[in-house]
Amino acid sequence: MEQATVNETQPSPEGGNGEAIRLEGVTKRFGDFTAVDAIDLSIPRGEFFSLLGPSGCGKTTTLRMLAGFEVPSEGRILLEGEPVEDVPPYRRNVNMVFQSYALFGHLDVADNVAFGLKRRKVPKDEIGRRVDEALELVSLGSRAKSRPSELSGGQRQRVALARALVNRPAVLLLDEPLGALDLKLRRQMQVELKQIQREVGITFVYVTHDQEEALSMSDRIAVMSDGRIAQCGAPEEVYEHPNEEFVAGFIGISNMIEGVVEGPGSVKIGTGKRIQAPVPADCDAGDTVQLSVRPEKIAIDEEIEAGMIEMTGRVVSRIYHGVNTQITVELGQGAHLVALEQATYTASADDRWEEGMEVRVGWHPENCLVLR
Amino acid sequence: MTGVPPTTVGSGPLGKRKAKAREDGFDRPRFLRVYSWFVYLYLFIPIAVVVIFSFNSVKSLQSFQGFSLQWYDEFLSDPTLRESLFVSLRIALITMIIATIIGTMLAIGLVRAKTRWSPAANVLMLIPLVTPEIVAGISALLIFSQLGIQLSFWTIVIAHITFSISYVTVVVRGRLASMGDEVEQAAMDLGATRLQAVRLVLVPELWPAIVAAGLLTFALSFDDFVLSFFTTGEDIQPLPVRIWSAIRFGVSPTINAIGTLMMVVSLTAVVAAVLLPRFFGRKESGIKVLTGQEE
Amino acid sequence: MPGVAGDVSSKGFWSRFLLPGGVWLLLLFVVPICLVLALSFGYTDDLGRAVYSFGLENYQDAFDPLYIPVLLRSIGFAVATAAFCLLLGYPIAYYIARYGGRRKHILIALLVIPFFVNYLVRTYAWVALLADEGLVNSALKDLGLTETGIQFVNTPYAVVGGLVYGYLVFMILPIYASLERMDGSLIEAGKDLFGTPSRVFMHVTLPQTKQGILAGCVLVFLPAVGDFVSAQLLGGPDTYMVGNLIQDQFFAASNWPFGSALTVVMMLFLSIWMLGYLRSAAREARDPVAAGGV
Amino acid sequence: MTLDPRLNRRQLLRAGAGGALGLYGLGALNGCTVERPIDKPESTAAIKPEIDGDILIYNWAQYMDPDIKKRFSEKYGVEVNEVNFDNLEAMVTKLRAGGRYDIIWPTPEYAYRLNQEGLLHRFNRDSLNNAKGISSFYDKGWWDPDSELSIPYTYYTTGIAWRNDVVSGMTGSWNDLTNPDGAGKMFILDDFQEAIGEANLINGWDLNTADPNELEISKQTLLDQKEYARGISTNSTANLVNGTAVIHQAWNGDIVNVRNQVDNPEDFSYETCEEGVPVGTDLMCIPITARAPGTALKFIDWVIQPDNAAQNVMWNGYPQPVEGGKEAFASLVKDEPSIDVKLEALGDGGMEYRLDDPDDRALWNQTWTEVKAS
Repeated sequence: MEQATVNETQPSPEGGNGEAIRLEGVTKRFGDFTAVDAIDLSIPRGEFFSLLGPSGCGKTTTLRMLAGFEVPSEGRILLEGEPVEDVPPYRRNVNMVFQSYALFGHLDVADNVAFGLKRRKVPKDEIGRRVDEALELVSLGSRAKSRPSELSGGQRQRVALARALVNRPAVLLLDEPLGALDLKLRRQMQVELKQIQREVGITFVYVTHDQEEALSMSDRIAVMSDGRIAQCGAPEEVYEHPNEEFVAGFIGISNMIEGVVEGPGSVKIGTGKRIQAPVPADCDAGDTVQLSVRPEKIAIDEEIEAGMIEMTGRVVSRIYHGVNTQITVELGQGAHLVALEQATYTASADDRWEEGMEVRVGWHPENCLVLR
Repeated sequence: MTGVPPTTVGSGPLGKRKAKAREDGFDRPRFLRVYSWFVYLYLFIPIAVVVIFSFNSVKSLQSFQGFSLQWYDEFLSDPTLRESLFVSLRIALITMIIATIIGTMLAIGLVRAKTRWSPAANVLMLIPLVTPEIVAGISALLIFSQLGIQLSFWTIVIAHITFSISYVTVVVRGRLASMGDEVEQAAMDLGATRLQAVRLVLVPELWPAIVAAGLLTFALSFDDFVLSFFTTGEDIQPLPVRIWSAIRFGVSPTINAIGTLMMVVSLTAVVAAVLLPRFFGRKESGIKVLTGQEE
Repeated sequence: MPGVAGDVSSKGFWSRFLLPGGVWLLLLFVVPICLVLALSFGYTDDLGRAVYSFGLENYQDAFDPLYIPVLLRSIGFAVATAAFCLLLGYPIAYYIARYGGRRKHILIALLVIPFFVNYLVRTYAWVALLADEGLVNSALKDLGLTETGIQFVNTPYAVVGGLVYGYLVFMILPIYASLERMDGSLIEAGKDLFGTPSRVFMHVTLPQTKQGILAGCVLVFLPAVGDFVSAQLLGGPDTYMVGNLIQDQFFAASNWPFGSALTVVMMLFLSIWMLGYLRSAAREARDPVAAGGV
Repeated sequence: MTLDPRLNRRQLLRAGAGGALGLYGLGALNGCTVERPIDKPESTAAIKPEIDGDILIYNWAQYMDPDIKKRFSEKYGVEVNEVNFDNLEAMVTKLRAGGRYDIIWPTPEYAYRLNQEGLLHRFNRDSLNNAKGISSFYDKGWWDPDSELSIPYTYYTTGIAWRNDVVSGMTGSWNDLTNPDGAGKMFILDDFQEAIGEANLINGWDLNTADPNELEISKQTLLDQKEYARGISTNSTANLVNGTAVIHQAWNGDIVNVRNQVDNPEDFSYETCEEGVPVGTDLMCIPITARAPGTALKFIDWVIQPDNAAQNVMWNGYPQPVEGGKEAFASLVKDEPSIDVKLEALGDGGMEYRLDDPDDRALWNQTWTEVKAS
């Protein structure tokens, strides 16, 4: 929690002009179960903000509280500086893109998009103009008269987006909007979504459990776990400097090696080897810690450079991914390391190591994180 | 049924149809098809008898002597029988409208409201479906007598509505449960109040199920005998009650004409239940709604 | 929690939808059934009018050795009806679900159509067909299969036949729905696991459609127990069912309190099945057909 | 899913709680009758045949030629609507439940009961144009000592109908019901009075005996007959026509209808029995709750007008004890005289069902229920 609040004070990379959303000690309980546990959060205007976490971590509940579908048990929600806990969803200047899209099957695409404007009693000709604009924005101008059931998954997703954006909300909430799409379409939509967000400049709050999606699209990410925010920061920061084991483990594959702090800058791991590592100041000798090294930071055999920490082990498996190969090395006594070896212009990633081979592995000390 | 990959079929005569599975044991399309044909035959022979003999030129159910419309003529020229037909239609229509409204609301409440009483309401709603009709008829007769309400057209309607609400609720609830609540939330998110969300989105989304449930109710009410029998009073009796009185003391082929006409009315309702949703631009058919297997 | 007018999940708003139906069913279904219960302790006065009271005489009469066989007979007929419906209905539901292809909906509609011909008229048509000098016997005689004709009507078989005909659709639809929901690949997987089709059927298909079968059986059994039309029109001297007994008490013998007591006894017999059904229906709340929708 | 998937006992109990509360309230009902008393008009003056509105008649099904109603409507410009009952007790039930009918068709016994309850209008027969044609048998009957409550509609005997091409050795006794030729193809009327009455006659009791010992023996007689029976049914016409029955306890009007419907009418015989011939009458009465008693009386007069009576007899096959009706029936049955009813020959008080005491009636009903249920 502490780290999260500290991170809040950092300016957004996009340099927003004020605060779109502020959560203060927001808690949501369902009976005995606490879904969201006293979170604080501040999201500047124009930011693409992601709530990332496994299912059940409270990210969707948080989003629903922003939309007004749930009332916080405690705490305050400020939207553009105004408290909105008591404001019903239909009077909040936020719009949501639902995971299921929740399109209205009895209306055609244009009427779906016009729904919000009609509720707000926008003049008829303006509705027409804005609907056309919104459909152009999501490249669906030609499908205005189609029924949602006649559209593909990706197209439905765009209609849902247009339907929300056409109202020019202060904040757009997206609840795993790409979850139902296949991988290729998903990648494509990620790019488009990001592009659209830049174009319209609206604050996006994006809920996802897909770390890759969050990393590639967001300006900032809040990683949630068990109803609290574990870490909040820019993608690079969260990826490169996870502040706890959960974050390191959840974002990307991470090697975790258990060890005991021997003294400043030195950790003894299970195999008995002492390793040089950036032990945080607040760790004392004797503390149990996890050493985290990203697979792509691990070098094997001839790739090892001077200054690396070196160990030996045996290749136990080799999984070919095309662009790279995932190699698992057993260091002994059940400690495993996963390394990703890129294919290069000279060699395929696959043919350099065989299972059972003795290899050396190594990494630069600064690529190793010590997590409690 | 999906996921049954086409495999080769041994026998040739199945040619016309795309047979999709191996023929062996119980799971043998040809055996099943013959069996099914017999069941269909069993179901339709009495219907055929009713229809054919309604055109018989003599008063016999044993031999068909020639084509004639005299039984229809006799039915239509008897003003009280004709009136009975209209009474049956009116009862069915009013039952359909009121039961559909109440039943749909109940379905919405059961799925959306989470109060202490919803499990109780849930049980309450299901009981009429498993109560023999004679019990419902008797209890309706008792309550009307007790309240000093004269048995009439309206007592029949009330009894029919009581029984029909559950059918509507079950059909609509199935559709509603498969829909999830995100659609109304989306409507509210877009600025619709709760009532607007119900009126502008929820009801239109449920419309095929509502239409199907309503027409089903219409057909059930139109054909109902037991409830009408117990609750009919001084007003003109609905047709099935007239049929019962007639059947117990010898019968004239007019019954066949009446039966045929009633079938036409009920079938119209059912066919409408199947086809109407298409006019609302839905892909799912009413049959799918009725048998509860859309999406 | 703050009282929030706009909370979408607010109980008050949706609860209001429960009100009309709940009140209606309470006042016009539950209260009347309580009246039946109350009257079952009553008696008939000198003018033949039913009077509420607190006597157990009607129950003593209802449990008279004379009436127990009537109740058992009704249950026997109803069980036989459910069994025949299952026997007739399962294969056809299976056929349509698995091999119906694009004609599925037409085939199902064809099954439902006879159900929409008035029950009385349908039953009466059976009388005409099966009478000693009816169409079926004439045909049999013409074919030389029988000399004197076969007595179909006024037998227990005819009553059960009429009931089967009346309620078959209630069996087919839930079974069809459960087969429809079943993943066809399970059968393929079953073929790998169990080999013979009959074993696949026993181990895969049947368990998967258990809910549908149960729902169908209950939905046929319950109305069949209370039926009085089939026994009246197709029955003989020894097919008197509890429905006839009750109906006679109300409209022929004018003994409403005794009729009410018989109704209560019948409902008690049926309540086990009803409760079982309600439990499974609540479990299958998402599935309208298993819950009784046609 | 928003629905609680489990239905536990507590929820069921809660569902039942409302019912339990209601039950508690029902304790207050103790001693109340189910039906509310009917609002009876103050005036009990005799009514007059004059058009005073549309009428609703409450009749047996298919018992009156629709053409007679239609021509009445056309002539007087009022509607004649009809509803049907399928037994008299049901009619009384509906009447007590407040049903407002203008004409009903009770038997003398029911007319007597209804009059005891004060439920029938009085009228003067002399005010009718066609009352003089009524058979003298219906003057001052026991049920209507001043001939001011009822007009007879039809009369009929109860006897045995049989197929003379199948059954031989009929003796003219009620014991013919157990003629071995008809075993398994015999029907008893589904009417507690006709059935018990026939058994009483066989045993030599009074037709209307209410002696429990005698009824017990009659019950045994009926149970013995049941061994021969194919069914218990009032649908004698159809049962005989479609060959299901070869011996049928029947009303004489039904045999007329049978003979009209078959190709071989000469094969169908009818006999009345030496132990006693129950004679029934369906009367026309005007309930006190009638909305248009004047029109009702006018319509009754219309029904017994000779030409209409004749037409109606030809239509429903039952004799009417009025001028025109008697002659028409005689012509219908001229080749089977046993079907005709000689009212005058029956003498005073003939064989009529009459159970005045409700307890006797209940005993008969109980006996019949036991016969059917065994």
